[in-house]
Amino acid sequence: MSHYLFILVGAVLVNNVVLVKILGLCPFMGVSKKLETAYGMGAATTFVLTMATGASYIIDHTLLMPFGLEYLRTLSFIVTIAAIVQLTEMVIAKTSPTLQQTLGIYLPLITTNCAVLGVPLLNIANGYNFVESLLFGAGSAFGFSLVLILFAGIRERTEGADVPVHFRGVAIAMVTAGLMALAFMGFAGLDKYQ
Amino acid sequence: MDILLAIAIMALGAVVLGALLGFASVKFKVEGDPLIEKIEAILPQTQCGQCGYPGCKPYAEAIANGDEINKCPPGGVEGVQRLADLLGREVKPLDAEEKPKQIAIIDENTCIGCTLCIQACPVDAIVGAAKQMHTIVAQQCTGCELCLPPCPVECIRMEVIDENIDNWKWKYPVVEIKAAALQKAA
Amino acid sequence: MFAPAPFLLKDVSVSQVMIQVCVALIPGIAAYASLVGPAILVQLAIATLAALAAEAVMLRILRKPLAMFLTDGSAIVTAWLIALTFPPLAPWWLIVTGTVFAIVVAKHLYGGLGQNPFNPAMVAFAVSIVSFPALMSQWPSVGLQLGLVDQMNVILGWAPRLDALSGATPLDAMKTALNLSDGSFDVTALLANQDIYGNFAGRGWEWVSAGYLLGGLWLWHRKLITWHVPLAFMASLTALSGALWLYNPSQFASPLFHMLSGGAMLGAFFIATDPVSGCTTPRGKLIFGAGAGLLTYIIRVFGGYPDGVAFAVLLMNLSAPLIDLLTQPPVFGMKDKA
Amino acid sequence: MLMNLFKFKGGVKPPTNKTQSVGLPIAIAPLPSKLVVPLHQSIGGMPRPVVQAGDKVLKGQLIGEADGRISAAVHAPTSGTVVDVAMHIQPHPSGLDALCVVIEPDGKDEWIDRQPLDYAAMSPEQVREHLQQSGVVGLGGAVFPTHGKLTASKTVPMEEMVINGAECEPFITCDDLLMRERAEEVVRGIGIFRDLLRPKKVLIGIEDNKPEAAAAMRAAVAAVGEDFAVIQVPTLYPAGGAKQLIRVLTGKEVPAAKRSTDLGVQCFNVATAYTAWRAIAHGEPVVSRLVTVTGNVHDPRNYEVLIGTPMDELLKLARPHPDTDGIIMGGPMMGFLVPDVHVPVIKATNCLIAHDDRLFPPKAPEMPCIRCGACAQACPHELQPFEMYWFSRAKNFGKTQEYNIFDCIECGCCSFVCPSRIPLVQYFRFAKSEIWAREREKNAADQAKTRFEFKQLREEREKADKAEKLAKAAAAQAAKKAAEAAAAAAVPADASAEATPSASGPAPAQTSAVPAVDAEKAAKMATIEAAMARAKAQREAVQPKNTENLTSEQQRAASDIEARRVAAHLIEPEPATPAGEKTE
Amino acid sequence: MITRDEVKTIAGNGIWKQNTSIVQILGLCPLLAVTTNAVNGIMLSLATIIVMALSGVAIASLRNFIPHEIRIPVFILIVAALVTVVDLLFNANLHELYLVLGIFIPLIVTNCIVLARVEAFAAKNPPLQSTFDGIFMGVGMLWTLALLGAMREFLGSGTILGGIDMVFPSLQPIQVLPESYPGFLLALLPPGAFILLGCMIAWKNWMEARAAERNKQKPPAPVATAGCH
Amino acid sequence: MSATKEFSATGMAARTAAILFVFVIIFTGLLSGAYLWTKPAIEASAAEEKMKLVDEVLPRSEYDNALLEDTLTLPATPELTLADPTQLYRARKGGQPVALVFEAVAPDGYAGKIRLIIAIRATGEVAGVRVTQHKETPGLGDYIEVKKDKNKARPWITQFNGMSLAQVTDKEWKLKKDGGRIDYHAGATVTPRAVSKAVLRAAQWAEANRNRLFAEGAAK
Ligand SMILES: Cc1cc2nc3c(=O)[nH]c(=O)nc-3n(C[C@H](O)[C@H](O)[C@H](O)COP(=O)(O)O)c2cc1C
Ligand SMILES: Cc1cc2nc3c(=O)[nH]c(=O)nc-3n(C[C@H](O)[C@H](O)[C@H](O)COP(=O)(O)O)c2cc1C
Ligand SMILES: Cc1cc2nc3c(=O)[nH]c(=O)nc-3n(C[C@H](O)[C@H](O)[C@H](O)COP(=O)(O)O)c2cc1C
Ligand SMILES: Cc1cc2nc3c(=O)[nH]c(=O)nc-3n(C[C@H](O)[C@H](O)[C@H](O)CO)c2cc1C
Ligand code: SF4
Ligand code: SF4
Ligand code: SF4
Ligand code: SF4
Ligand code: FES
Repeated sequence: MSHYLFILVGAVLVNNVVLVKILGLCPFMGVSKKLETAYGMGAATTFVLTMATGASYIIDHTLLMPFGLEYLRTLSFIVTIAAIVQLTEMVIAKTSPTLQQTLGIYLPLITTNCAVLGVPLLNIANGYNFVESLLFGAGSAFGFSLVLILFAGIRERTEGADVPVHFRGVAIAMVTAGLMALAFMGFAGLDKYQ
Repeated sequence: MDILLAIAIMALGAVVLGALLGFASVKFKVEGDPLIEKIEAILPQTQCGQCGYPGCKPYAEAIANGDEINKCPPGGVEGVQRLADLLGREVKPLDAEEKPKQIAIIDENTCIGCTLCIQACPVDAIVGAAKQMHTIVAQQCTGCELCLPPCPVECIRMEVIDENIDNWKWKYPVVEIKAAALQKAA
Repeated sequence: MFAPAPFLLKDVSVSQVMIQVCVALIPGIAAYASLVGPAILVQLAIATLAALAAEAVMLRILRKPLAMFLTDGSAIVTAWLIALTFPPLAPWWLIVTGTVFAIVVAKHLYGGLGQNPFNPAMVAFAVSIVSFPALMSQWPSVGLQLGLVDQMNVILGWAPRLDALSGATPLDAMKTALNLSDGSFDVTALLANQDIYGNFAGRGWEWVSAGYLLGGLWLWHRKLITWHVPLAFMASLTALSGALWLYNPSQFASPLFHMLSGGAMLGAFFIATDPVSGCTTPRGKLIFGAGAGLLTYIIRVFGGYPDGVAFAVLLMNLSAPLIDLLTQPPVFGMKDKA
Repeated sequence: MLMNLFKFKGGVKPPTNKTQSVGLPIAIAPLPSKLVVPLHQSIGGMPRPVVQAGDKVLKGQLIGEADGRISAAVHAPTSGTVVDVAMHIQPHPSGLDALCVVIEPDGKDEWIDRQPLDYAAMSPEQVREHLQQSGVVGLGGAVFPTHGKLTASKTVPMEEMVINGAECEPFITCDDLLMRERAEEVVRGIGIFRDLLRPKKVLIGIEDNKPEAAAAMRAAVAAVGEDFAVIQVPTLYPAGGAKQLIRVLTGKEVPAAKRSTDLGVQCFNVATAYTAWRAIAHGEPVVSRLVTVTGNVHDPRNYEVLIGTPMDELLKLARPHPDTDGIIMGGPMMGFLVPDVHVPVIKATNCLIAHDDRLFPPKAPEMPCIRCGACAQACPHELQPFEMYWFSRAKNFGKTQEYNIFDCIECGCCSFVCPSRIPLVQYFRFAKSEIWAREREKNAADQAKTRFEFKQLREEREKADKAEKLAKAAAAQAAKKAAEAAAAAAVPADASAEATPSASGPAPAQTSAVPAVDAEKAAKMATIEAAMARAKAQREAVQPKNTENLTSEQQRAASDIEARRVAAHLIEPEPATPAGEKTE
Repeated sequence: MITRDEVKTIAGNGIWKQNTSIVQILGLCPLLAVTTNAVNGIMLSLATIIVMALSGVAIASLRNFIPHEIRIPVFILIVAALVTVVDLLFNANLHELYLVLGIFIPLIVTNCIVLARVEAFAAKNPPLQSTFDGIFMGVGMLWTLALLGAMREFLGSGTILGGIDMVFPSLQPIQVLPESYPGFLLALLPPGAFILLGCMIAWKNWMEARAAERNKQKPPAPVATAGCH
Repeated sequence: MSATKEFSATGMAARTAAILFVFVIIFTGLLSGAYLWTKPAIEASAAEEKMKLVDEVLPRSEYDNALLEDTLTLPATPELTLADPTQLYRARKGGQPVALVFEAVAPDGYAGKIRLIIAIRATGEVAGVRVTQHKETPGLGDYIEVKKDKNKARPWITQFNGMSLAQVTDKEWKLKKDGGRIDYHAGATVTPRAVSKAVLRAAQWAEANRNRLFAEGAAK
């Protein structure tokens, strides 16, 4: 039981996808200018990433591994993810205009979020079983959302700061991300009990 | 053999996903785009066409389809900023110089009442009838200057709206204070 | 002409605030100096010079008024906190690197005084311990009595860095021993048998912590800090360490040990209270302090670094804007609504 | 009476500097050489001038007529000649001009006919009307027309009426002296308000650094036989802010979004009560007020001053020291340096402070905010000034509103305590006025949009009409042509060749067929278009049309135009345009 | 076919004006993750160039057969297939490097640059142009990765060309700073990567500002746009 | 896109499925071709990678059998702190047992587990030790990795070479600081302690199980 907890907490904090595993940076940088959008992106990514880890586990274990077709992983995973994203997008657009308003513009961006493909691949590298994979996926997604939202909070504040002119915008955001990663290094070693 | 198996499995997936997607794309089709409305809400509704589109709405549509956000002079740098915020794009300098807010004034003695300017005004801010003197309702004039060219006797001019006690704004404090600080430090 | 109201101003200034923070650090510094010798004063001087130099250069580059900002005292506070958290015999270049990084990257890239989201001193500490873990974990062994000259030689790199210089801190020693012991070591035995431990915590370190406590209380009395952060910090640290200590006193040290070890006191009163990078709403401050206390314990006991204060504070720094946003106090007349 | 006092959070204690100006009794300021009376002296509509250059006026004669419900009349402060109705620089931080009536006193100071009123016999509506006509406005600083505050809420019973004699700003003592010397009239004025609002309790709050005033008021209350409670409140700036005083005396907190009557409280300044009494019992409109003249002067003192008196003339009475370099109107916390020393005293002028660098040392340069939170602790409205500052500075106005910038009463406590010496209030004013301007722009844009859409719709409809007409004409013509062609075909071919020399043999049939088909097409198109336009028009008709429901402003603008046109004899005095039609 | 000028603009855009890493701020994950030395960065960029060039051709030639609704899945399919081929090639021939670059080879698929270029360019332009575009975008990525890798390696360990032995086993990294250089480890860790990239972007902004200053009549090139989007 | 015809839902489904199908066939075919083409090379390099590791702990000159074929699957072995089954390789020369090559884990590193590959000769001597995986602090505890060790001439990890239970007593099999003979870097003693303890335990385990291990597979 505690083993599962470690996987979950580890994925959120110790091995945070963005700050430690360095995945999903483009949306992290791109959609963090405002808290509001960060919430939306976080929610959308959490949904898709969790779905993607589940789906790719099933594909890997029912279609690929039994036939020794591991080399098709990337291909089949990413196509599945793209389809999930597009389906979600269409369903949301039709069924919930409010959800569409908040999540609509982020969904298409998720296809090109490295984390969404990276986490399923890491799952396989780590040899996780289905539950572990889901937990790792959800944890990573939550970790992504968490740092995205915190980052957006800081960026909204630094927006008003008297940052040296050439550093305004993305450059200072990078520095902020660096200092965040530095802070997250404090969690290092917490997973040694895993 | 392996190849055939691989292809078969992938093809199976392709057919399933393709069918799902195709089905959904028809079943869940939606019209309209809330983004355009949001963009339009930011544009100043001057309807002047300086952006190269016939009015603000067409420009909003164009922006939604990827046009630059810096083409609306009446919106000013600030409008660009707000569009950039909305769309997550980078702020760009305005594609023209920013003008102070103006309104049109008709020289009542020269006006011959040709009604050409009435037709040009996109917001019906000009009142008057054929062969009679025209006047511009100041509150309604957006300062778009569209009435200037059609006037045959050039009796319309633009005037900058003066600052008065009612529309006066407190100024941004930093400027002088920074200057003072610098002076002091120097 | 256009002088804005109010025309009367209270007689306060940023430099007054910062100077008082420095004054409040003096009891702790005195205890520290009597424990490890004058080296710490040398380090304070090095850090101060490095901070002022870095500040001056940055102000010049960014074309900001030099005199006004050099005298505001904030760089000195940063420098002193860096000197107090680094090992007292750390080589000079380590302190200088840390300080310059703090001032240039953590402070001035964000626009300087008042605008940095991260605590500059803790950035310096974190950067240094991550980059130079070996040097950052060499603390003079207990009973190592070196004179000023010898200490200077070590700091300036003119004397070799002997093994004797590099003991672990009480906190680290405790953690290492407990982690490796397979249960054979026990806290009480450790405290009783090893001479680096005093009555409650590290030998002599109790007094340094007490000095910081004294200074911190004075700051509170002067209304430069509020009670929220220190109290929440100490309460959460005590609660967590106390719970685990009661659960297994032979494997977990007492709350007193944790309060008086490492940077806990300094952190509670001087570091987590940094107004610039911390929370500002009363509830936010409570959350900030409590979070910093919890994370400090978790990192120092279970994590990979000997003390958690720096990382805990940085982690709370990065949460601070959001915490502030979510804990806005209700304004006048809106209390029943919130 | 023993009362449980409440506390408000925050507040500051600047040195009060009040003793200087209470030593001498109120003096009547002499007639100045010229009076410049701004027409716009209260919140609300700008009064319309009812005099012209050359008119003779008597003291108290109406010169500006209230415009709309929230507006207050303006009167001639003395008898004399109107020399000008023109734009003059205002005692306003902008330093801009506004319309003023300039009066040259004739020295006689001759009143118009003053009619004391028995307000007990009048309906409340009439009393309010009379107060408006007498130009009674709040003299506590906000100059809100008092009649507008004298209607109780229909749903909430009026519990307490708070009378503001706190006078919390340093230096100012005019209310103090008023209460000391004219307590009885103040109390009687309060009586009028009480009778109009019918509160359960009347609480008179006076800061505890004015014991003489409190004593005088107590005596007057007893003398008049009222049951008003005179309560000394702790001296803490801004205890005189209406919301703070209400909080201290009643424990109620009035949020920014609500009026105090919604909570069953109302607040008036003591001087307001005094002028109300004068207006009712003596028939005297507001033509003068008490002004504290203090600061860098030899003889700080309170004067009863005619509205319109140039400030430099008033200041001279108190003999300013030679190093005086400006005049602050109002107190040192909320006042402002007047843009020109000749600007007139207005109803809002409670104090003039001669400014010099000794009393008010120049501020050290602004440093960045260190988020120390001192301002938040000092803010009586429990705001987060540094957040509001941070976002005002970055011009992120949406955020400032999230931090409730519009709850700020601009009291200046935050600026007072700030160790970085940031002119916080200044940033807030800047942000507020930008937000207001934006609001105006937004409204204008919305209006422009509806007008534009309406115009487009109209044009489309016209086009459709035209097309329909054209199509009809074309169809008719085609029919005619077809008939002709048929006729032509009927006649022998050579004749047809003669009739249409250009056409070749088989041409007639073709020519007749082509237009027929075209016309048919055009007619069909036109009907479709017309139908579509109708449908659209119907759809649109559900939405409000901009030409109806015009605001009074627009109507006025239109009618102004109309009037001018009539004046220019360019049109008959009858509506000539569609817009005009609708507005008439 | 393709004119010299066209090549020039495409190259200019790819290498500087629309540089993926420091202007478009795309493809950050490999940019930051693999650049612990220059060689890693260069090799991953080469892999990316191959994928981009090939996918450019493939998509530009097939663009007319791909229906709009499923263009993204199809694009991704093509890119993923090409990436897997490259992955297999690395695995077969540069096994050690393959282990170092690890997950980032398959992740070329989601590298926003690839899809962004495919969407923004290849789907609208003829094959030859698209190939050039892919190559030059890749070159832009290559030099930034190489520079960032070199800086990190130099600061972090005082060497250059670390990891060269994985490509050319006969070569060895060069120790530039003295052996006693303690190594500023931060540079090799994620925080250092972020901060140094921030500095590179600021440097680019500075260059642009200086260039704009120099010839004011020329309009400034677009400033960094954040995000794939 | 050009004005697409309106399709019914099922029609559209069929259409997209067909198009996707075609693309998938083409590109999966391509991919599979590439796979088949590179497969031998990939397998070779995987084997080479394994051999490279083994080569580091045991010189090839010492044995002559096909090492990678002479394997045994070790079940989870608590003595070596192995939680999962691993492979053990047996080196023989002329059919005579030469050495065992196997994995072991030091559980108590500073930042978690340290994975080792260890070769122990039939004589009980340690032939070589290498670290395959660890999370020790960069710059402090990572000198146990040959690559990160600044002492290139004689990396720290090589000092186990040649040690055996016969020569070195348990007491000596410790850090110098703890009274043993093993060197360490100042300021980082946790890591070397963990490694040396693990090597000692591995040697003891090999001593105890050697005969069984060499015999087991040979019978089959
Ligand atoms: C904020 C802060 C304050 C510190 N103050 C002290 C202190 O007063 N006394 C002390 O022994 N160590 C202090 N330290 C050092 C740490 O507690 C810790 O012992 C040291 O960084 C690691 O040393 P080690 O590796 O030898 O255990 C401080 C560290 C931090 C982050
Ligand atoms: C900060 C602040 C301080 C004030 N101080 C006083 C004061 O001391 N005395 C006063 O009568 N009104 C003061 N006012 C004005 C009151 O808020 C309020 O407008 C007034 O008491 C209402 O009475 P009136 O309408 O009769 O003027 C102050 C307002 C503010 C915002
Ligand atoms: C950030 C940090 C990381 C450390 N990492 C390691 C490590 O990986 N391996 C190690 O043996 N010691 C490490 N240490 C040092 C231990 O905390 C401990 O001080 C040391 O092993 C005790 O050695 P000593 O007996 O020589 O004093 C680290 C210390 C710090 C501050
Ligand atoms: C109570 C108090 C605590 C402070 N703590 C710190 C600190 O922990 N680290 C630091 O760099 N500066 C500290 N400062 C100084 C100053 O706020 C800091 O340098 C700013 O972060 C620079 O913008 C402190 C100042 C005060 C008033
Ligand atoms: S330039 Fe601006 S205001 Fe003018 S039409 Fe275009 S969008 Fe509207
Ligand atoms: S009056 Fe002239 S300037 Fe004003 S809105 Fe109409 S057309 Fe534009
Ligand atoms: S001026 Fe506004 S923000 Fe400042 S203390 Fe007064 S109410 Fe609060
Ligand atoms: S008092 Fe001044 S420095 Fe302190 S938080 Fe407020 S604005 Fe900032
Ligand atoms: S490269 Fe763009 S998200 Fe990873």
